[in-house]
Amino acid sequence: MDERPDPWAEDLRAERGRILEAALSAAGEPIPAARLASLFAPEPLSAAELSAALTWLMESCAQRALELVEVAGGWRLQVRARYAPYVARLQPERPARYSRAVMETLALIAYRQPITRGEIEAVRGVAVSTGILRTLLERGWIQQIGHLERPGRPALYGTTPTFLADLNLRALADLPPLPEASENDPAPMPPITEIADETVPSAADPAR
Amino acid sequence: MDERPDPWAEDLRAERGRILEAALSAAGEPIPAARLASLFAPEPLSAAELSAALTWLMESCAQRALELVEVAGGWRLQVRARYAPYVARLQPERPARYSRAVMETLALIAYRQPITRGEIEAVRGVAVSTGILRTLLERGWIQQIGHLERPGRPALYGTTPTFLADLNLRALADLPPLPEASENDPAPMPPITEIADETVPSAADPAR
Amino acid sequence: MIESAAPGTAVLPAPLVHARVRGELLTRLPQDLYIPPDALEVVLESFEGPLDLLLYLIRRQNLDILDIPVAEITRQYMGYIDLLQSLRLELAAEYLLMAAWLAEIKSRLLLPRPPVQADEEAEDPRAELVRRLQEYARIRSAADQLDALPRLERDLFPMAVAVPEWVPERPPPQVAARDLALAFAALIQRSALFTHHTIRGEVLSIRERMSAVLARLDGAAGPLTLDALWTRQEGRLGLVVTFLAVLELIREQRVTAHQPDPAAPFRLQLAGIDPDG
Repeated sequence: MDERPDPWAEDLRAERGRILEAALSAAGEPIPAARLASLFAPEPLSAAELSAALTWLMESCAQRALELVEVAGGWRLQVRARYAPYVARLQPERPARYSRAVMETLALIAYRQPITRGEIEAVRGVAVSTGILRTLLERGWIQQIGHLERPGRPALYGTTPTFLADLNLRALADLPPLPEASENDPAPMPPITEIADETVPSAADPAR
Repeated sequence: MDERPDPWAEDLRAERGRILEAALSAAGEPIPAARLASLFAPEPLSAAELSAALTWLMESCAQRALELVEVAGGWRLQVRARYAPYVARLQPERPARYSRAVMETLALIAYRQPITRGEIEAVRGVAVSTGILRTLLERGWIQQIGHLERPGRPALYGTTPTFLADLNLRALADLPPLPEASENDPAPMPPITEIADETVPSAADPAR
Repeated sequence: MIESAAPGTAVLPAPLVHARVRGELLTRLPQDLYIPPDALEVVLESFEGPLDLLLYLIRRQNLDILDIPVAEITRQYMGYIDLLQSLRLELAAEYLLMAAWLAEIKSRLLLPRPPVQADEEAEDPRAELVRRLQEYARIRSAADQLDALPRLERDLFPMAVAVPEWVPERPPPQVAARDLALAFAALIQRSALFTHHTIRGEVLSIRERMSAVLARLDGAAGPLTLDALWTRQEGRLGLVVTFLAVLELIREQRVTAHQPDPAAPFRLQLAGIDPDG
């Protein structure tokens, strides 16, 4: 047989490829091969013709940011993984907000460090979930800075230099001063030596 | 100056074009040029660089079923009209068809905005049902753009950028010109012409 | 959609000053006005009101909007209205208003006209109707034009390609130092309600230094002396703060101090670590 490509057949293949491209571009989800073939009503494409058209489309994607892949539900045109970060940039999600629990925990660690989980719980009156601490640890804002020599050896938490940098502070001393003691707490500033007088309910210290 | 294309510059332009392609392919809606430029953080593209990258993308669409168009709200990558029927075949639902009442109301709002419901009714000679306005509001094609300082403070309606983008237009000035008053009447103008001229109030100028 | 009459066959306009029904036009009117009642309902639904109906009546006879044979059009219009009223009363109000208007125009055209001054334009009673019909006709065509424009989701389809491994770059929450102070203040207020535990403001530098010392000791290969925990640039205050912090830590049993021999400086390390290990 003649091996030269038939220009008419080549045009036909390209046009079919473009039709597949149009359908896959707008679909946004995988399309089964049978459905793609049936686009060419009234005469659906044969398996070989569909395959040839898909190959054309795949090749035409070579220099593009898109790729044609076969996934569970059929064929899908998708952005190459390499370009996904740019797409992500397009839709900056609204910055999340930390829950009150996270903010209070962070405030306690910032102002009262080093502090154990049990101490945080004693002040907040509720258990501190592991998720809260993990959130702050993963953010790089708090760190374990040792253990308390008590039964269970609870971890002590403090803030990190990252925390200071992210909050635009040079030192912890730059944190805003706490409000004056409220009427509930008319006691004057205690001398430093009283710090340790705090009741640290060791029983409340779950070993994390 | 050297006229030979710089291969490195050409690669850069193509890569930028692909980044735009990725973003526009996934967005499904027009993206303003400034937003496209800002994808290239931390150094956004200059206007000239963006234009070069968009041109690359436009050229790369030449052999494809897609086209890059500029509409109200920015740039959009879309299926060429020629291939739209194939996409429509994939869609299980027929697109909404709008009644003449809806289209006439839309035409009045498009060409005569800002316009009140009462003014629409005066031209059409019938009451404008709430359903008609709701249809257009929900499609995102019209919006309230204020109130007329008259008793009852009737709402003023205008079209939205979405309306223009959905009709492949960049600005109101791209709307087809309002048909001539006597388009169906090839007869020479009788003495009533002066009155006919009044039917073209300056408010009809869509170039606003 | 009502088919408009093909243009190009409009009658020649007659001088408008003739305030009479022109018989020659009447003879050319088609006689197919009667529509069976069941069909009427369907037909009426195609009309967008009295102007639309009038426009239809005018166009299907290739008449010029500018030269309406009011008497004949009114007669036809009334024919529709009669049928309309018998079927769909609630629709009738606007149609009736138009009927009254047409009747008024007709009667004014039939009245003898006062002689016209030479420099005065004769006002045609149809002028306002013509103006409104033209206005409506324009908007109708504009609506058709709009409908013919390519439209998203009907003729245009935007790209909506999937993005794999979609990892949204979610910016982490922003926290200002003030937020922390507020959170702490709120905590103080709240804690007063449920606990005997008292929270007080403290001198930060000591607490901060305690953290720093612990971190330092934690990272150190072995025990450290007090000298290693402060720098000269911090001055005496720095030394005092460091010293107080170490005392605090020792008291809280978070740090142990160990003196290998009486003259040697204290060696500090985290509590729980074997000093000899």
